[in-house]
Amino acid sequence: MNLIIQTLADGLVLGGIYALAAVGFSLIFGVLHVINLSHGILVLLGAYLALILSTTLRIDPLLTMPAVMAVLFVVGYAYQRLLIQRAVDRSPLGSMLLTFGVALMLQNTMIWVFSPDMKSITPGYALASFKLGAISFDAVRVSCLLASLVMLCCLAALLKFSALGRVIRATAQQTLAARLCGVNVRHVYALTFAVSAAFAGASGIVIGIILPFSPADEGTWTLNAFVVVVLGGVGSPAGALIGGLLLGIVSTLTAQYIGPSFPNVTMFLLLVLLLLVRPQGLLGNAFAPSR
Amino acid sequence: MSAAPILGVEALSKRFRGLLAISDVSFTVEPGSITSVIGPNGAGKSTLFNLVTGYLAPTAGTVLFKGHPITGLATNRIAELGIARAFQIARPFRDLSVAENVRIGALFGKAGRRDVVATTRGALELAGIAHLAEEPASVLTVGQLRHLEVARAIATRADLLLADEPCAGLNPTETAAMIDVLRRIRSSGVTVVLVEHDMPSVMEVSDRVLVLESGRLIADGTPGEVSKNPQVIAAYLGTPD
Amino acid sequence: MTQKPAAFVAIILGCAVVLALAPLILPPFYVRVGQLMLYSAGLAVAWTILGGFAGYASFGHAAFIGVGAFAAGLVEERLTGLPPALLLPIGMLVGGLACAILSAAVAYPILRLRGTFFAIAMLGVCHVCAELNNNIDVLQGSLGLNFPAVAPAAWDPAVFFYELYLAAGVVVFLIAWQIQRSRFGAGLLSIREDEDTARMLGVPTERYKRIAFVASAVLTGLLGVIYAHSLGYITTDSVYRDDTNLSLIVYSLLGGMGTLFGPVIGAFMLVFITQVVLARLLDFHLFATGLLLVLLVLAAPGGVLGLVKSWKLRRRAAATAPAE
Amino acid sequence: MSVHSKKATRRRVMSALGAAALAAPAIRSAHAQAKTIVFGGSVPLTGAAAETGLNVNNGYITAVSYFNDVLGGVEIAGEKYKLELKLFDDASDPARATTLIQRQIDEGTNFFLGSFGSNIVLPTAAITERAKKPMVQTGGGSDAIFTKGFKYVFGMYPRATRQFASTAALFKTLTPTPQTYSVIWTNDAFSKTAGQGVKLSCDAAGFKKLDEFELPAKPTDVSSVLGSVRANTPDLLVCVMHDQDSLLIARQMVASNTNVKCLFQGLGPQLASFREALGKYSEYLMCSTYWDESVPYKDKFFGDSRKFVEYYKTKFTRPIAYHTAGAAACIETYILAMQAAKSTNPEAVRDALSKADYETFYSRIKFTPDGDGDAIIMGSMIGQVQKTKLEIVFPEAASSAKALYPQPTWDKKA
Repeated sequence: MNLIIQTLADGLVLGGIYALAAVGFSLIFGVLHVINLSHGILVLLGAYLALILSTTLRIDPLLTMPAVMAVLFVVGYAYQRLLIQRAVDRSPLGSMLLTFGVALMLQNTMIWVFSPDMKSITPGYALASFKLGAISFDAVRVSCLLASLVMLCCLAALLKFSALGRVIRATAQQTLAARLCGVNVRHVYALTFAVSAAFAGASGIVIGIILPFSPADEGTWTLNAFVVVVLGGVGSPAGALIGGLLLGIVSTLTAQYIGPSFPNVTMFLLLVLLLLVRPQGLLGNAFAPSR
Repeated sequence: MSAAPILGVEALSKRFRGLLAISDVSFTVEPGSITSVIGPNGAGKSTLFNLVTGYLAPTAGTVLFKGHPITGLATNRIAELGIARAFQIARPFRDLSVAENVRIGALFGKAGRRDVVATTRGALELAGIAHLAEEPASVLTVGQLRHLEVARAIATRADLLLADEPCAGLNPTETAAMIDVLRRIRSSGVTVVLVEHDMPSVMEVSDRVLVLESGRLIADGTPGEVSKNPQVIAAYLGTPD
Repeated sequence: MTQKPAAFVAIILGCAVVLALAPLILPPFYVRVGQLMLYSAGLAVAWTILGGFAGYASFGHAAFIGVGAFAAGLVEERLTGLPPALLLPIGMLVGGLACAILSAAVAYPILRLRGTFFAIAMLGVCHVCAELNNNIDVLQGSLGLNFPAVAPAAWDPAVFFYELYLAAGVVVFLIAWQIQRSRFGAGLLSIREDEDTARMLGVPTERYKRIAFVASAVLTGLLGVIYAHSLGYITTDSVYRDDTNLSLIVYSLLGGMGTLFGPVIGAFMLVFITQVVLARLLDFHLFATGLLLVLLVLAAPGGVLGLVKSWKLRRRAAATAPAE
Repeated sequence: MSVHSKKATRRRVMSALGAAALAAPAIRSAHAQAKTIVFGGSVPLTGAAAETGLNVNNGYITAVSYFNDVLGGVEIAGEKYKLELKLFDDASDPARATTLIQRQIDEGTNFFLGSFGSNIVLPTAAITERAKKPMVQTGGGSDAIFTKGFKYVFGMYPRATRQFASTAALFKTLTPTPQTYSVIWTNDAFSKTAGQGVKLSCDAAGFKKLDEFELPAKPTDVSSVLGSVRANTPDLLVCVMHDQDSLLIARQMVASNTNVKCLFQGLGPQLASFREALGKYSEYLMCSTYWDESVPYKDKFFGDSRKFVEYYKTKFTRPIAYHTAGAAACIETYILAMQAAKSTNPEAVRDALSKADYETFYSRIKFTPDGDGDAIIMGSMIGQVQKTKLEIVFPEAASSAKALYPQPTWDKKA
């Protein structure tokens, strides 16, 4: 009994982190209809920035979050205005290919700048753990989970209550109508991208604390985001959370009860099955025009 | 009333989540006629078309084509039997030329032997767009697209053409041209069923008019009979209390 | 579109003969590059039967390379007594069959998805196949699988596989060409343009999509079998590659999506650029390839054939403008 | 954080641009210069194996520049030769690797250095084999490479299934003698074969296996495996996987307080970065190491390991890894074989390599008839982290400290 609870607890922790890592991808997919294959790069960029900041300033890596998010916000805005915007109205394949090209360039650049080595961010409490009843938790993983949940809530609130959130939602649902109402759609797209990049960066910090990372990992995080979004549904933090948690729990359950090397199999089987049953994801598209 | 009906609808009903869109509708269509289905917005005209062409499955009732039930068949099977449909909002294959669009209809559509080249040319001429054959479909005007839609449907060599508001949004000249095309289609031996809003053109072209209101058939007769029917007048003008 | 079929086949076979003789004068490196070009072009054309003609852009066709290769290898491993000349045809039969079964099995559910979701689901299929192949020990995905040397002793294996890829490529190309000009091809085209309308016109869309999917998968699998033999030893990482999944889309985009020659042009160009022009960039080639893709999307979204077409249109417009 | 200095990065970019300009598809003359020995081959500098690729590449560069700049070239049969490297990035893609290796053969390259990953090494080796050019490599350990009857391929390590003979021998010397072991490997060709090797060697040495676990090729969470380890605790826990995965396991073991008497990690603790990341918790961890700065071998060219490392440090700021030394030793082995053969004819060099019995700063070099490293002479040494340093504890001939066993529990190390 303890084993299954422990497994579920581990899955939830992992799932929260997956969710944060995917939410930016989901937002871009929902609003711009662009599959951002450079998403994993943005995640890693967050991790590297946090590593540099936390070791040079000697502060807790989680405290670097505002700075990292600010940098990535700017990067995301510029990236969208300068590159993505030029392909966004063409076929989805075109914009997808564009982001892939950028991912290759940036991966190569990261290898030059940061070396291809595995890095890890080690906060002071990296190896601490605590017990709740018979269930033990890594302090790091739990603090990262909490950080993830807080960030997801922030994003949900931003989308729901702020003026920016309203404009983003309006643009996603009725691009033409929004344009007619005087919304600068390009600006909104770029802001969406910027927000997405900022949250990708935030997730990079969390991931960097929990797992070793190297430039070659970018594909993994893009793919994970993909799966989470398809499972949960497009465009909303809630969808990302559902998808992330589902993925996390399925991964740990499979690892425990089927075999440690099978989580990827079940993850993709789940992906294919869910696509067939509910192509719109469990929570559907947050921005789908109402019928 | 000598020939067997080409289309028979028997006690057809369609329910969308409790809303009865089509309620116990029955009628028949004689071969070689132009029959119009009219009714106020939301009366269920398009739903009726969707049921006949297999796009939607009925909740109850049967659709007979040439005496055989076709309810529940896949859309493409129904097309193979010889029913074609022209959409109100034209859906051309935008990347293809006008002739290529029509050729797809000629290649598929009703089962059996065919001369694809001759059928394509015939349909283009019948619809009056032979001069546009090599243009890409993406450059046509709304009126030309309607003709393309009809030409492609005719090219399937269908025996029954269901045309969904072919005159909606057209100016009087274009409307007249379209009515002319529909007449020529009937002369070529194809039965036509129209959904139409434009009353003058309905009255001008139809042999028979069916009136739907709130999913029910409230009148069925010649244009003259129907236009005098008090129920129809009430449905269109509203009942004075 | 209007050229005579016999003339077209003659031209293609003529080109094939020229290409077949090329190894006589080409240095071995260019024979290898040619090998890779022909292999990639074959894959790209096989992909385009589904992705280009029917508009179902698959993001997981490497699944069929892998399944074909491993199915063939596992069977051949158990037939070591047979002469090598027999093993390759047997392997291709087995690999093609395995791909046919796999694709037929997933076709019905997966082809209900459209656009991006179909692409992602195929990626999922590819990863499931790769992971199973990697994790089930009898399939030898992680330890690796040896392939018998099938090239006749008198032949340089590089030339042998070059000719094999050429033959396979020509076959795939002619099949795709036959499909494109047939009624079936017109049906696929109408599916790409508007599936609902196509069905309304009597196109048996479900059946056509399934046939296109299986044909595309089987041809991809056959090329995978040849590829595995040319390497001699493969692990899961050798064949189930995400960069292959992506390249197949890139080839069509680069050359011209939905056309027959586009994927061939795209594959030849990209292989030449990455393997010959950029190959010496020791730790720079990834960046250069990425830059190339970015420039491609920004400058020529319709691919090479798209550029040609828009140039022709412009010229026609220029020619007719004064008359009006 | 940058490991390369800015200047170095700029130089690489400039040289890459220069290469792009020159990379027109003309075939360069086969012999660039008289009296130059060219070493060809590929390294993975991008993709998943990029970290090892960089270490290997640095090793090659160190050796070549030492021979050229410090020794002024090498003398073979009375003639002075300069060395030259011509490597390309294969990005771990076999199609790319096989195509580009052919270009080097065409261009007259006679001596090859191997890539990383058996699925790359084997197809490229098949090509060099056919061209009758030798390949001395550090990156392909799979048994498949050495059981195909290739005559021109040499590996600097024993084949995968033989790599743990020395480890099991060490376990036998510990007191009190351990009884049980469990083994964890990741699902890639290298680690999986090594896992089979661990089982073969440990079973042969009489240890009882409690459990075996296979992790995915890139694990992200091992809590479930550690739960099973706590439930059924062995004396020895052997993990064979790449460095980063070892770190993940160690960190999660500490966090979940999963204790064993001896944690042996095939790769990981030999890296300074690994020891730094774990801090005090890295104490007592054991690992395989094929080489360490402190090994006692004498070397004709470099003198010994320490001098090699000194020279390396004048060229690179990157911490040295055993792959770097192994790569440098590949080139040195070639030179020794050429001097023994008194020739730079590739077939003569191959014959000399097959008879090699040299001592280098790296280790003694002796190949089996199949081409892989001799399991005893070129097998791994065992290192243990003691007072933040990696000490060699086995074999005795090379050891710098005595193995400590059993290790205290994690909470006592804090």
